[in-house]
Amino acid sequence: MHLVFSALLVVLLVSCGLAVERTRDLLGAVVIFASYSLLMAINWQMLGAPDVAITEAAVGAGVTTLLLIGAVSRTRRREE
Amino acid sequence: MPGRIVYSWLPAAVALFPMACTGLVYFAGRSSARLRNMVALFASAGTTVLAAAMYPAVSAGNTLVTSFGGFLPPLGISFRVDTLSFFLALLSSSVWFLVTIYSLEYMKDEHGQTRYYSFFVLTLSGSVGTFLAGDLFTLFLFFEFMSLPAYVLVVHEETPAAMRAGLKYLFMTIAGSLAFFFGLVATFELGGTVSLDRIGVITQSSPLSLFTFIAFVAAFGMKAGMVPLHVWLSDAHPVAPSPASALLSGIMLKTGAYGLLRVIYNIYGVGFFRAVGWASGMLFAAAVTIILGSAVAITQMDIKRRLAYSSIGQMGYILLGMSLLSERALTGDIFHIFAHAIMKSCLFLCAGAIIKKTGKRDIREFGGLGQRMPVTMACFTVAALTMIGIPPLNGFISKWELSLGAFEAGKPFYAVLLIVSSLMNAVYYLPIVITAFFTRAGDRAAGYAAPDAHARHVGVSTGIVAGFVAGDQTEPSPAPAGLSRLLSSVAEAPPAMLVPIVVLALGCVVFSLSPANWPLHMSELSAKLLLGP
Amino acid sequence: MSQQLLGHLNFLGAMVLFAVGLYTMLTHGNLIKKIIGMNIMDTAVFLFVVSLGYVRGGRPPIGAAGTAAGFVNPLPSALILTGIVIAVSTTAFALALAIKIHENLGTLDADEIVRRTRSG
Amino acid sequence: MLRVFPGRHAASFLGLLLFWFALGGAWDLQHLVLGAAVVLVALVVRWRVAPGPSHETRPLGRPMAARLGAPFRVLAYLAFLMVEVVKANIQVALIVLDPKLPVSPVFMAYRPHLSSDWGRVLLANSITLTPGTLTVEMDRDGFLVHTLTRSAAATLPEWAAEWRVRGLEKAFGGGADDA
Amino acid sequence: MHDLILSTIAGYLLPLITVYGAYVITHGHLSPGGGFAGGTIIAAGLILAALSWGFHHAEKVFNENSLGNLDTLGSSGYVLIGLVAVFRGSLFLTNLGAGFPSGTPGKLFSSGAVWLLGAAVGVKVAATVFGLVARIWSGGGASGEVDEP
Amino acid sequence: MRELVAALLLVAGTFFLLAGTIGILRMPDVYTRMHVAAKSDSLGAGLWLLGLAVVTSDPTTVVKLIFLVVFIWITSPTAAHCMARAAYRSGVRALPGTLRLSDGGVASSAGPDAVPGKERSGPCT
Amino acid sequence: MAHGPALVIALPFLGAFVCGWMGSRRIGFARWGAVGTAAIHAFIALSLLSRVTRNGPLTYATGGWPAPLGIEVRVDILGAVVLTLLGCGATLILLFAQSHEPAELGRQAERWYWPLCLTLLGGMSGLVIAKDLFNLFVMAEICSIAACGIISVDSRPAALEASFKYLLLSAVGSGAVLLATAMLYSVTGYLDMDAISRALPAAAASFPRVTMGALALYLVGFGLKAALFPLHVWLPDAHSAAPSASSALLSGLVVKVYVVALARIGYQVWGPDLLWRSPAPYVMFWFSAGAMFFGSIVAIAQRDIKRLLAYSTIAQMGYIFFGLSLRSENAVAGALLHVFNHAVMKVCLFLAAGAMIARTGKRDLAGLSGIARSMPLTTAAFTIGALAMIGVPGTNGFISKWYVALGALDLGRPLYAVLVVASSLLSGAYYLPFVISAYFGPDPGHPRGREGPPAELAPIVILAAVCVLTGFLPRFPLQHMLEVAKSFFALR
Repeated sequence: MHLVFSALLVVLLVSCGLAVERTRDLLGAVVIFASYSLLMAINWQMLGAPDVAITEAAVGAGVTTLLLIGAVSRTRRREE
Repeated sequence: MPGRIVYSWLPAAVALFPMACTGLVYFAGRSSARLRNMVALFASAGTTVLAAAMYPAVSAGNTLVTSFGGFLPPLGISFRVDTLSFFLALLSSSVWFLVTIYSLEYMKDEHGQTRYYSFFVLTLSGSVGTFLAGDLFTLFLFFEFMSLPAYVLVVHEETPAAMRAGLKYLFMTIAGSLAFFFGLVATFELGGTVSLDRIGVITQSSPLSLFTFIAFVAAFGMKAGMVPLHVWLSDAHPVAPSPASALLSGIMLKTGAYGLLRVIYNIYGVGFFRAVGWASGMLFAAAVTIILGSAVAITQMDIKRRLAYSSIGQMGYILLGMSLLSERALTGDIFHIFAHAIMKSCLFLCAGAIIKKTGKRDIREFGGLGQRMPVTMACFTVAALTMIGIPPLNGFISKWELSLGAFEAGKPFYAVLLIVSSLMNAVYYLPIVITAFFTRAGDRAAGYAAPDAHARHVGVSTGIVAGFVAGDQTEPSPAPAGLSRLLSSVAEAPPAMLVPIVVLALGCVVFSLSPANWPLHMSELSAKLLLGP
Repeated sequence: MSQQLLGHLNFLGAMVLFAVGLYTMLTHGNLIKKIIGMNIMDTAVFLFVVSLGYVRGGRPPIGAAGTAAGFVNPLPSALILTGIVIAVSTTAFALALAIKIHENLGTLDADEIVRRTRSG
Repeated sequence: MLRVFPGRHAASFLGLLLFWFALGGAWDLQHLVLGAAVVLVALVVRWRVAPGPSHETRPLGRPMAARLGAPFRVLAYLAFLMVEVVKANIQVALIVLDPKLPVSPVFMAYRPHLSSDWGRVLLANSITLTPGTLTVEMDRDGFLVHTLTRSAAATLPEWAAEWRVRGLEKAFGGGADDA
Repeated sequence: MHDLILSTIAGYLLPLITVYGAYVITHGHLSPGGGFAGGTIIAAGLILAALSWGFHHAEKVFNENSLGNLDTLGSSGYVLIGLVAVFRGSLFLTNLGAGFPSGTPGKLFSSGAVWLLGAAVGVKVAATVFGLVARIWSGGGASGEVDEP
Repeated sequence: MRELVAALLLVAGTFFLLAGTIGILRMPDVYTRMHVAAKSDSLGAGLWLLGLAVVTSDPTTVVKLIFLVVFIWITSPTAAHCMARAAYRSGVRALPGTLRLSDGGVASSAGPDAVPGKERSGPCT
Repeated sequence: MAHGPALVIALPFLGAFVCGWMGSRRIGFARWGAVGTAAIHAFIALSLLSRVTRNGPLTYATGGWPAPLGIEVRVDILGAVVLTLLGCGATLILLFAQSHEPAELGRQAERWYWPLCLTLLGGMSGLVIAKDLFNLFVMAEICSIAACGIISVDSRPAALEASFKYLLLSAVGSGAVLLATAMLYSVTGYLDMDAISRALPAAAASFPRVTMGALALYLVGFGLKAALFPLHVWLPDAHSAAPSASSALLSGLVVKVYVVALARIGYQVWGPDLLWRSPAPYVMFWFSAGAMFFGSIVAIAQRDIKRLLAYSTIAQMGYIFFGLSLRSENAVAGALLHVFNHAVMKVCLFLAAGAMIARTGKRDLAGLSGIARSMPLTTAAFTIGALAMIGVPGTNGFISKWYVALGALDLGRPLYAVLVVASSLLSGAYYLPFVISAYFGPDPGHPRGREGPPAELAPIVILAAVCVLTGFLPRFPLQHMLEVAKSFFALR
């Protein structure tokens, strides 16, 4: 069960990564990246690194996303 | 006469004294020009005196040694003075002294004199140090100390042509010094030492040792104007101020030759050389240098360019002499270093005087110079005849010894080559003399009308022929109308310029076939020393 | 066994993500996209670090003296935590730069930026 | 700066302290001291950072009975909300799992009669959580509500939540909140 | 752009988040988390408040100046705590050996200076992260451009 | 017994979350999707956490889980509201055929271009 | 000075915080605070050096914990020499920057500038004395970010772009380094360099691919940061677009510390035996040979003086890597010596170029012709630096060249020595024309400034003097570097 879930997580992570790569809309990419970070946080929790999971959730999904959104909103939204 | 090793501070003093004076010259130049000139003069005179002071020890057959081991590890700086070193150091410092006197007048109205004198003195330090160096590394160091400041002398005029020539000089110098550097490292690697105090540091023939030798030949050959590394020389010598040219041609070329001597006879050793047979390559290069230098000189109409190419040809003799690997040849070789130093300095100084007084550089316009500048032209003639090798002048002696050496080495072809090249020397020197004495001012000598392109394209033999034709066609000028006119036409260079010229020309005459020829004696001793027991 | 497999799975995922991140970073002209790519790459490295630890059975290989049996070795966590800190500061800095570039040049496209800085 | 009733402050302080203890799970003196400090700082930060108090502060007198009844009202409201949430989810599930996807969305304006901001916010969020409705836009005059179906739009004005919130407002003193 | 719901909710959440962040910081030696994570959490709370109320409100208190002060307080605090050990004659950052009280293991004030160091880091991180986001969002100016009152 | 209750709660939570996810995928426009997101999140996650709370013995953890539920119930509708509002303000169009009822209950059909919105972009604000 | 190893890292950081804090109030404090901190750093570094040379390596475990838990640093001779270099170099650069950067940067940027410089100094110090690989990574990151910061403080578009490029590429590099560290950790279980070094032979036997991969990643990671040839793309832009003092810091000091890190990993962690069983040195060899030629040839084509210097850095870094990739004590000593020497001369060159640019407002080589007439001392210093670059004897560049060439011959590869020599010739090809035109070139006629104030001139002149001094008396760095090289090769 654990294994299946982990495998699912990894697959999701990879597909999120690919989706970020494919998305031309930057805001969309940022949002997908945020969910990627959350998935990563879950994965770390599962791999036995709660510290890292907390930090990743706060930083990856929180601060980084905010920074990215801020930057996108101050520049332009689409990749030309 | 087994020599002792004597530890003495003198060699270091000789080498470093001018270097110390450089700063003095510079600071003196900031306050007064006169003081600066005096300091410069003092520096070269002092160097000469210090060099001469080594004579007693050297004449006793001793070797003077100074070393600073803690300096620049792992190699250290050391000086080592044997007969050869002493002889060449004395030669260079005394020529330098004379040229300094000459400069005082020649450079009077030039710009940047402080810079000129500073580097002039620094270059002296470099060249004297090169001759006195006790190991290859010190030699390298002083070689650089001579080459790099000399750049400033080359580009002194700061004209575009000078800058171009300077750049060429600089790149060649650096290329040479890098080759030297490589040779140095390789020598250290192969022999574990770079000291010049023995014969045969590298004793085994290997690709690396050949490679090392090629690096050395490239480095010193470049400085000595060996074909095909001569390309800088023909540009740099003409553009430099005449005293600088005199030193470049007279002394600095010799440092290259000296370096090669040391490499061949000390680093490798003559026995080694005989065994490996690399000398044939050197001989070939020397032959090409002689022929090409002389041939191109014929086609040159600028006096200084002609002299520069002549230097290339003459350096060919020196290269030849050291590659023949026989005692006679070596004696002639070393003597030719001396002889060529004084005659080529003399010629360049004359050329400088002529250019300074008349503004003419083209030898086709030299008509009437014999009347206007009799002393200068007389000295020029003496030096030119020496160059051709007319007996009893000292050029003859060196060529004689060299030819004998060629026979001794079993290579008579090179003796023939020497004779041919003497003829070529005649072809390019005599017309100058003839034009100067037997043509009126303003006449363009007829013989010069055509051969320029001609000789260049057709080749050596045509050049010779054209030269003879030129000589033949020169008509004697009508006798001067009267003494008063003669006197009024005299516009001789000032004494400060004339004295060095005359002294050098006298040197050509004095150290000739006279019974007590001290330089020849020194050369013989040196050759013995180099060849070892 | 299952843990081994899990470790390898994550290992594999990390490798793929690293590639994805690097690819995003190198092929996309947009600076912000590059930054996101960099973040993906960084997290992939962190994932790799954790999964490497996992391959060896979840127990840290060091038996530090004086530590209790259940004591979790802080080392890999500390490693990644520091890595995250560094990643976020790099990201913030890069974004600030990107914004400034946009203010100055009006574009976020790398080629365009190079063109404009060269010409200007 | 602290333009709110001290009692309100005390409540916040105590609530946060409770939160702190709940997090720490220990009830010792160390936690109390540090917790008090932390909570104080948190509150000061919150009041300092917040924009100025609302212009619509209308402190209401609170009868004793209302005060006593407040906790019960809160509990009642929570229970009510839970039921509504469950209902909402079931409804959503039904709609979603229906192959025809029977949605008939409506944008409607809605004017609640509430006196306090927190009351309005509570209502708005409750609307969002409850069957078929979603608060899209909101200001002091009214809401713009999006409903999933026409029937939800029709029933919204009669929904029980509004009077319950009004009751809560009465119990806690409406309008005293700012932000 | 003012949103009543968001700003009200933010008003309730901000102290909660701050307290939670402080919890994560101060219990770093007892449970997962620590200075960095907690600092980020506090910063996230502040950012939430600033986003919903407008950065100009937050910058009344947390402007570049005061953030700089906090930043310096945190970071030099860390170094200074480390140096305390040096002045006590131990090595840099020595904890118990330098005379910091060890406390009872498992209690809040235990592990000597780790606690203090965590707090210093937390303050530093919170200030820095908030400053970063504020700069990115409001263009580094004194007041926000993104949102109007 | 506790395990059974917990399992039931978890299953129920999962069901609602699953329904929510399907809903997000199936719903035709932003606003309807937000409905689903807000509702299924709060109940689904709430049931999960409740289920966990039932099986957990550590009281602190239980308290924390309950706090979490409260948080989610506060934040989830707020977030849904924010997104809907942002979409509305930046002029994201609603499903064609969406009715508009003004205050008095007067209906008007909102055509494809009927949703007014200030031309403002920006997340949530 | 028992706490020197910790202080040398902590002090610059503390200084950075305080300067950053004071910067918004009294900018003068920040300026002189930066110089003062760097000077104290230099002093500590010097005293550490004397200690280390007398008593051997100094290990300092922060927190009093042993290696796996606490942060341990070790100042060995290499570390001490490089620390001294960093301290003294930074002091001089910052002193130069005093009279220079305020005008170039503007108040707002300047507030960030001094703290960033100090942060960079702290990061570099940490990098050279870090004993475990993880701290190596952390410090490398701090350096990278601070370095990007000092490139882009003044917000010129070109600088921003360069900084961005640098930032992203160095992020790739640090990703590689972290990955490599993790891989090593996974196979050996240590982060401490000594411990890894002991455990590595066994690990390499059982996990050959992992260790090889780690080494390759280190090479890529630090190679990127140190601008090893095919990975150098960021350097010319970054080093030429930065403010002058930053360029000097970056080109002179920053890239060097990464080399030191790589040398440590290669020689102290892997050890020569293991290292030469991997392809890494061979790869490095060819890359560095490429760098020597590529850097020089491209530099010849440059028209901007700072770009010229930047490309020269690439070539010279190639030179250092070249020495490191030869399995010979002499070559490694030469390379390490060149780390020191190149730092001195490149800082001198960049500062001199900065002074020239500041006084004339011109950056192109043609625009600076004849500069010697108005700025004789600066030009003289530049000349000395350039000659040292070429490796003229009597300058320090010669000594390092000597040892690298000697090392090549030790290996029986004269061709390598020729390569070294030829690359020097190439460096002559781009330095000399400028130097010559500075002395003899036509004066373009626009108004020329005079020499800068003493605070600007002094660092330049001091550095030029060091070039010559260590050229004639190279004992100070040389002896140490030989010792270091010997210890590298003594490792088994």
